[in-house]
Amino acid sequence: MTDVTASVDPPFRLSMLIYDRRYRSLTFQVIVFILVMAAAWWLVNNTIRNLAVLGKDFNFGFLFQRAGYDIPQTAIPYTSDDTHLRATFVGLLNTIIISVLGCVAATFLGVAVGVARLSKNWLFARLMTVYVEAFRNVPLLLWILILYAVFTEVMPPPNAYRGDDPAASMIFFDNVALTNRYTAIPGLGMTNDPGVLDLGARITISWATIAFVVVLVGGWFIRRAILKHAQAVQDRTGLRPKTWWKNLAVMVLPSLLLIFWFGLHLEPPSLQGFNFTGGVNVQNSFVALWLALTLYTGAFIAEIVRAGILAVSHGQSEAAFALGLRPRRTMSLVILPQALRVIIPPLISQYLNLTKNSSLAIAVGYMDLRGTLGGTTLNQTGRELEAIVLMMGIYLVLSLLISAGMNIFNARVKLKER
Amino acid sequence: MSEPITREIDRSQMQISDEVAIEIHKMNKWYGTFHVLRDIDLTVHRGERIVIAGPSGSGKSTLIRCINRLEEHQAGRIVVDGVELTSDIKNIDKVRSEVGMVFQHFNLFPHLTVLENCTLAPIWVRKIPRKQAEATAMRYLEKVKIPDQALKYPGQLSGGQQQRVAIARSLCMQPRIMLFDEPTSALDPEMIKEVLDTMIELAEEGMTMLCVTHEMGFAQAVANRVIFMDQGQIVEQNNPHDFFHNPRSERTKLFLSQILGH
Amino acid sequence: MSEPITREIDRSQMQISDEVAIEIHKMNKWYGTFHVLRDIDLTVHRGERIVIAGPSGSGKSTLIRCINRLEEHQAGRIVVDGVELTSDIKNIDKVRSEVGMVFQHFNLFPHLTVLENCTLAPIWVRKIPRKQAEATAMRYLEKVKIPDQALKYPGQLSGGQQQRVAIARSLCMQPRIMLFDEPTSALDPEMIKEVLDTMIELAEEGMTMLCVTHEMGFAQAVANRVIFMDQGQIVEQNNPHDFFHNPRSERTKLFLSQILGH
Amino acid sequence: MSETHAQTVAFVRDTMLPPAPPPIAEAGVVKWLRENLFSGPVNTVLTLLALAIVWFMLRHFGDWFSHSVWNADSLSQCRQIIAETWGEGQRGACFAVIRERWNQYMFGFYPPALYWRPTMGFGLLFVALAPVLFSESQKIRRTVLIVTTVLTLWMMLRLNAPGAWMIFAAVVFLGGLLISERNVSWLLIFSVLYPFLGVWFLWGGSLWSPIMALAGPLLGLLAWRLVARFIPLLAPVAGAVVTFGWWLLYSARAARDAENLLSFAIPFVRSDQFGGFLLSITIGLAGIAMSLPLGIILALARRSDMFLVKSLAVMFIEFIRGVPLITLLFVASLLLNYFLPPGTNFDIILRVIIMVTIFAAAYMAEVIRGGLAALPRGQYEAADSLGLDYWKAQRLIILPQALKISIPGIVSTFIGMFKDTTLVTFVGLYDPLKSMSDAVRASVSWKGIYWEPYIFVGVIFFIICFGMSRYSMYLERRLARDHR
Amino acid sequence: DTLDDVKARGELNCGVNTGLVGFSAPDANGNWTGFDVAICKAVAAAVLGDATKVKFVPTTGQTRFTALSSGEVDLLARNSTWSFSRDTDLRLDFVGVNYYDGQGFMVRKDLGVTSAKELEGATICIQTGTTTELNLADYFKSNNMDYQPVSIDSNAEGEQQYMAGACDAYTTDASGLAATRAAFADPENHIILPEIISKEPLGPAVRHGDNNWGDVVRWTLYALIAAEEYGVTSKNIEELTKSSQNPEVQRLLGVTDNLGAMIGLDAEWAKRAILAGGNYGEIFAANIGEQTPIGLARGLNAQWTQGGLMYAMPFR
Ligand SMILES: Nc1ncnc2c1ncn2[C@@H]1O[C@H](COP(=O)(O)OP(=O)(O)OP(=O)(O)O)[C@@H](O)[C@H]1O
Ligand SMILES: Nc1ncnc2c1ncn2[C@@H]1O[C@H](COP(=O)(O)OP(=O)(O)OP(=O)(O)O)[C@@H](O)[C@H]1O
Ligand SMILES: NC(=O)CC[C@H](N)C(=O)O
Ligand SMILES: [Mg+2]
Ligand SMILES: [Mg+2]
Repeated sequence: MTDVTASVDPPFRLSMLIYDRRYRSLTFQVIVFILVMAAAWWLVNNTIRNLAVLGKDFNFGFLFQRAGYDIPQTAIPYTSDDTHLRATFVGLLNTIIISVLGCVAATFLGVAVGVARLSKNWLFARLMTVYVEAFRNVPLLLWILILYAVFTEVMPPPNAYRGDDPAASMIFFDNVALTNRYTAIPGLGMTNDPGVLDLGARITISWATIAFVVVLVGGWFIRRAILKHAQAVQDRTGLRPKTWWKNLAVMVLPSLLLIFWFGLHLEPPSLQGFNFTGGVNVQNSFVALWLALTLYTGAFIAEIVRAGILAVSHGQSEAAFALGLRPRRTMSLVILPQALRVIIPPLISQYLNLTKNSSLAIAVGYMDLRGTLGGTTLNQTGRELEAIVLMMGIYLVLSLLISAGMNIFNARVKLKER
Repeated sequence: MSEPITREIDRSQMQISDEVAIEIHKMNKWYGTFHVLRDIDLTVHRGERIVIAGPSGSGKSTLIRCINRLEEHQAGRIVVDGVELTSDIKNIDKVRSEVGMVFQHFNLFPHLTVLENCTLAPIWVRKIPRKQAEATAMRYLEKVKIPDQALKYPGQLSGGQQQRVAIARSLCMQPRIMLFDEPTSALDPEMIKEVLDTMIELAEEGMTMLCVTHEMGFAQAVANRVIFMDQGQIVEQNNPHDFFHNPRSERTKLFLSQILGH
Repeated sequence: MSEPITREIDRSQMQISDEVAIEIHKMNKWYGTFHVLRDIDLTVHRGERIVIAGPSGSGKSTLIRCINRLEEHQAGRIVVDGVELTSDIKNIDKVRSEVGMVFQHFNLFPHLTVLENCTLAPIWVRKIPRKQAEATAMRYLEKVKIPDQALKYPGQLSGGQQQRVAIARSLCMQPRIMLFDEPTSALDPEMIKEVLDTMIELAEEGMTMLCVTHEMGFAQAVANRVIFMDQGQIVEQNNPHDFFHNPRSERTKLFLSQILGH
Repeated sequence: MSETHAQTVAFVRDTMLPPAPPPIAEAGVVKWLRENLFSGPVNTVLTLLALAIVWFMLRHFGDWFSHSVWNADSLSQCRQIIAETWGEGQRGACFAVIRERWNQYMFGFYPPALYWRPTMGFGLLFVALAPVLFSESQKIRRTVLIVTTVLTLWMMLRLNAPGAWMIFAAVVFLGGLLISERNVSWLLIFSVLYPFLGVWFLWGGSLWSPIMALAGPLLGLLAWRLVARFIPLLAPVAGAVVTFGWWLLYSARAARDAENLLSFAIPFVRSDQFGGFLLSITIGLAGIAMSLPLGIILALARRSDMFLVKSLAVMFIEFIRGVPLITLLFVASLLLNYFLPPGTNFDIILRVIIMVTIFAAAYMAEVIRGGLAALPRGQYEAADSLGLDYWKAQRLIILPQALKISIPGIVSTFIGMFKDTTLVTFVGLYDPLKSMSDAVRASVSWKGIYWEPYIFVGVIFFIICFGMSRYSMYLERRLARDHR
Repeated sequence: DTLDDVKARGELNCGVNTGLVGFSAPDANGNWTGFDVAICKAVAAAVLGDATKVKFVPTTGQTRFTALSSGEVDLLARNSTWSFSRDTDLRLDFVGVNYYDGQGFMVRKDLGVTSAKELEGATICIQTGTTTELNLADYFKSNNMDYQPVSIDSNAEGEQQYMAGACDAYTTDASGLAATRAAFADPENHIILPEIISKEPLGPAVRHGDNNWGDVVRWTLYALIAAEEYGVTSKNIEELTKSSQNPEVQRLLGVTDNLGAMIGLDAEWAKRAILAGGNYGEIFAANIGEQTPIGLARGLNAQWTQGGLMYAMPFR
């Protein structure tokens, strides 16, 4: 390296804090830091003083007290004797359940509608436009309330199914009853029950469930191997072996076997006393919320999908056609891989929105995290500061997890440019 | 804009057979009620190199795209390599795998490498083993002088290089006819030459070519015939020399004065 | 590519004073660990017109941007018009209002009209009344021969016109030194001449100019000195005649053969 | 070249063919139907499906809508009218509830005698917006202004506005119209004053409060100017400190003193009397007006190269975007008092507005950041090389372009925020959707009415949001046409 | 100190139910009326001299206590039960009881249920964040019965769910049930089951440690009750001020002794409180008594002299 003479910097003067680029930003940051710290100190100090005035403390001990209230729909066993912590966990699980189911359904709906809006069929495309605009321009809360009202006001009460000449009848071969409280669906019974795996804290998983998960995951890996093999054969001979029936077999056969093995069957619900029993009663609050979230988010996803497909220029499909690729292959080999890059990031932020919007469960009394920790627990214990801080923290973690996933994805599919 | 064509083409080597490659008969096309192509009659023999010129909007692109069935014609016949273009999917597939097309804006697939761009159609349409497809692709990439870029993505190449990849991609399907739609008009001047050189080389090898272009140097150097279109009709057909030096129609004269004058 | 320069410049009129406009002394710059500029020593006198040439990536743009403090140098000194460039904001501001810069991609402000582009800095930086700023701007727009486009938006102009607006915009700040970074390389050939003509006119008026360009015709016509850079170093400095006809360094020879040969 | 080939023989067309009409299958209804509805089996199925959906909708809701009643005092009366008009057992919509509770849906519990005040405030809003939203087209501006003038004055008349205020409104409207014809940028002064005026019209009280509040920014500007003379860098900080300091410490006291000296007050209306669309629109507009500047600052901070500033901005934005709005509203209603000095208690609507603003600003910041990132680097460099400093470059060069690019995103953030104003129901405010409809249903006469209020509120929201999104599309198109 | 705050503000912030006919509900013009509302008005009259200087803050079962402890309301008069944990852990101070209540169940007549014991497996609507929610869980647990709770946020929602048949039974304070039923179009088709499963002493609450203010509210409440005991009504109060010979009445009405000064008010504070809506009995009769659609009998809420539990501490 050549020898370097440092430029003769003038000695430090105070005015350089402001006029020198290097120090200026430092000065500014120090000022900002001091201001922020002062503000934070002010807030914390106020809080401490306010708590003192009220004679309260900041203490999460309440989480270990008896909750005392019941929750309509829980994913893990829960009674009023459990702690607030468990109630919180039940709520969190409910939040996660509705979010995941909502995201899955909204994705399917959104993709279908997004593609349909591009359809050449004038009427259908118009209809989809109406759907999308209607849902995008009206508050989600309204849709939640309306759908909930549809269920409570339009569906018959369970006792309408009673008697020799009932006013309502079950659908799907007497397997499903739509009522104004819940949708009663068949439960799963096993003649050959393999028992349960106890995870402690009264959380159990049926071995049957585990078996199914193992079989499905295993099937998925085998399917990947089959596809890989098909690819290899194609690379070698140019002809791609048909894989769909193998895939189907791998994915479906083992499950069928398991079903026979465990003697899995449906146990249809029946009306007993006031309500249906024997099956699973899915609360209307859940169904309405799920439907509303799905329809609302689906409308946004449809727009994203449409924009994503439109973002792939027309020339791409023309080039593919000109090369002799069929429309279906063009879609899978040329359009979709490109569209996905455009679609996925906003799609994930829709997932984020959906998760956050699920907190509107309060409007229909679905007990999610906000309903348990941020609702009843908060109120019964009077620990609003702790409960809200904890609740926000949990939502924040959920969101950060989702966006972390998004960043990883983005980094992977970035188009290489000059 | 027209760069001088550096290499003078050796026309003696190029054979035009009597075999008919494309036959278009009284073909008409409308966009809605707008009559874009009117009574087009054109016969292209194997090995011919035809340049199509004409003012903007005269239907040049549409004509060329009809030959590839990227657009549908509504009346008349188009027979490519003995196959008539109807709505029959099999015919369309056959024609498309015989006819290569190069677009103005290259239309490379940005998510695939150059090599993958070139092997995609051979593998999925012609069902050629990957190894073999890659070997072919490399051969054509060498031909267009960018074998070293094979593993890059299109976005990493210059315009001229991209257009050459596009040509290589079409060639990989080993077409018997090549269509070019203004292949150089989106390129910077210094890149035009690279692409024209590649096209001239193709011409020398006897490829049947239809080329929409405003590169008059190119037309004079390689074309057997120049077709002049206006308002959806073929107004004049001639050999390049006569076309440029002795145009007969008024419209052609006007057009040439605009193109060459500037 | 190089269009012939039409107007031969009258060098006798151009005076080079003894006054130093820019002095660069043992200047070094790194991007991270990459040493872009190495021990640059350069003295530019008032009224000099210097052309900087060199292969791509040799650091020409970086050098010129350092003079305007768009990039920071890490060692050595740069003194522009008697003001040393340090991190001191006041110095930077002073230098920037003395030094005009024209970019390869014009960088006009698309949301402002041509006139607004030209008056923006005078009004907000020099605090000149709008009326007066507009009058000055019109004068310079006339100089670059597009007074009639004053109320259009940049997007409505051709590339050559845009570059001339960019030059006028710089001139409106009445700089004593002008820096050009490949001002013609993004232009279509027919527009290059317009811009070069404008630059030649500026040169005739005795503006101190540093110009990165590959237009060798221009260099021969107006430069007092040609500087050849490679790998971040000044490899050769010479008057244009000797530079082109009698290059001393091997690298210069190689470079010239590439530039002029093609 | 072999001249033997027939095809090389020159061909010249002497007469040009005239355009011919397309074959039947290529034009008219037949073609349209064929291409758009029945072009293939899949398409045909889709068409039938769509028709089925439309038919289903009509069958199930058609009669309900067509049997609507607009004039009744209670649900039972309405049902009776339906039974009488269309026969026993017929269903029908009782939109009479909207008619009867119209005022409540619009104004909440705002004192009826003062309805003219929000009305006038809303009308004047358009004068304030004219130079911002309709700045480019004289014609649109004129139409908008004339229509609002006439409508507002007419409604004020109907709402029994006092004569003095009628004259005031008329003067402002006509003045606005005049200025807008002459030199619309002068109206910007009114736009700046409007927020203070608007607040005063809505809440009432002493005129001195808005005046003293307005004094805050003015003093801030003064401080900025003064400090800028010596230490330009600190000037914005000084300005902000003075402004907020004034607001927090002196504004209220000064207003009180001034009021004692020279009283000028109109009746005060408490926040809890706000409700319905008045509440939604108040929160929405305030949120829109404040979230944009805040979002810009956040976006600039996030793109700053100062590590601390940047990380603070990132933390703030990600935190706000990571939690549901509803939890922020809870913070506003339940926790804010913990964070403020003991004994402070400030208006719940203001608190909600602040939270909604912060929430929207975080989203806005991301939208604007996208716009900033889309600007080529050359724009920054050109500004630098002309000697513009950071703030001038941002204000004159960067932001105007970045904001233009971001218009669609900005507007959809606005729409989202406006829709989210319905969530204030969870902190006990009377939003038009849930609280107001619950209140309506709580009354004996309208107990049991569900669909009509929801549909009504939904339609209003739809009109506003859809209008906003269409306007943004129009704006986008127009801006794209310009400068090209 | 809340008393000073209220005086300085010139307005009382009073937390009330979002809507429970008879206890607190806004009419179409946003005017609040009801049994709880009357307490707020009486306190406002006592402290500020004007019964209309009240800002009513509607609160749900979930938000009420936070509203109080965060200082958003000065006083919570929202049919809230005085319970141990609320009084201690939640840092509230219940100043007295204005209605002795108990939790009951309401069902449709055609359901054929006559006792809460028959509700095995039923779906029950329950407001979250209430004592009734906890009682319900305990009751069914101790009776070894199952039920399906439907969580609702406000009485309005409970009403909607119940009327739509989405729950078989609606449970809350018996007074709330009566009020809810009274608002139905067909009250006769609904019955309130005989079981009362808990004690629900409802009363106004203030923040813990806010003793002066607590005294003001407590003694305002007692003033209303005592007024009924001594036959002081809003009608005869002026007259009694002049003529009454009963020393306790004289003290109450500020004729002799200045009790008001002891709690930071003027002498006539109680008089104004009584004038605001009448004495306890008048308030009861006007809002929820047997002459109203709600039709609650005095029962436990009769004066102690009448065999009830209403017992004002002596004014001395
Ligand atoms: N999809 C379409 N729908 C309707 N009209 C079209 C469509 N595509 C092209 N046209 C019209 O058809 C005419 C011929 O278009 P074409 O692209 O073939 O012209 P061209 O000769 O290639 O012109 P250019 O030199 O500009 O490419 C033009 O007037 C054009 O506007
Ligand atoms: N911001 C940067 N960070 C890192 N490296 C850079 C940066 N800008 C330029 N470089 C590198 O510095 C070297 C000199 O760049 P410079 O732009 O000055 O070259 P140049 O001579 O102007 O080339 P060209 O003729 O292509 O414009 C190049 O190798 C370039 O890759
Ligand atoms: N239903 C209610 O809103 C109140 C219920 C009960 N009195 C409680 O305080 O919790
Ligand atoms: Mg074309
Ligand atoms: Mg460069």
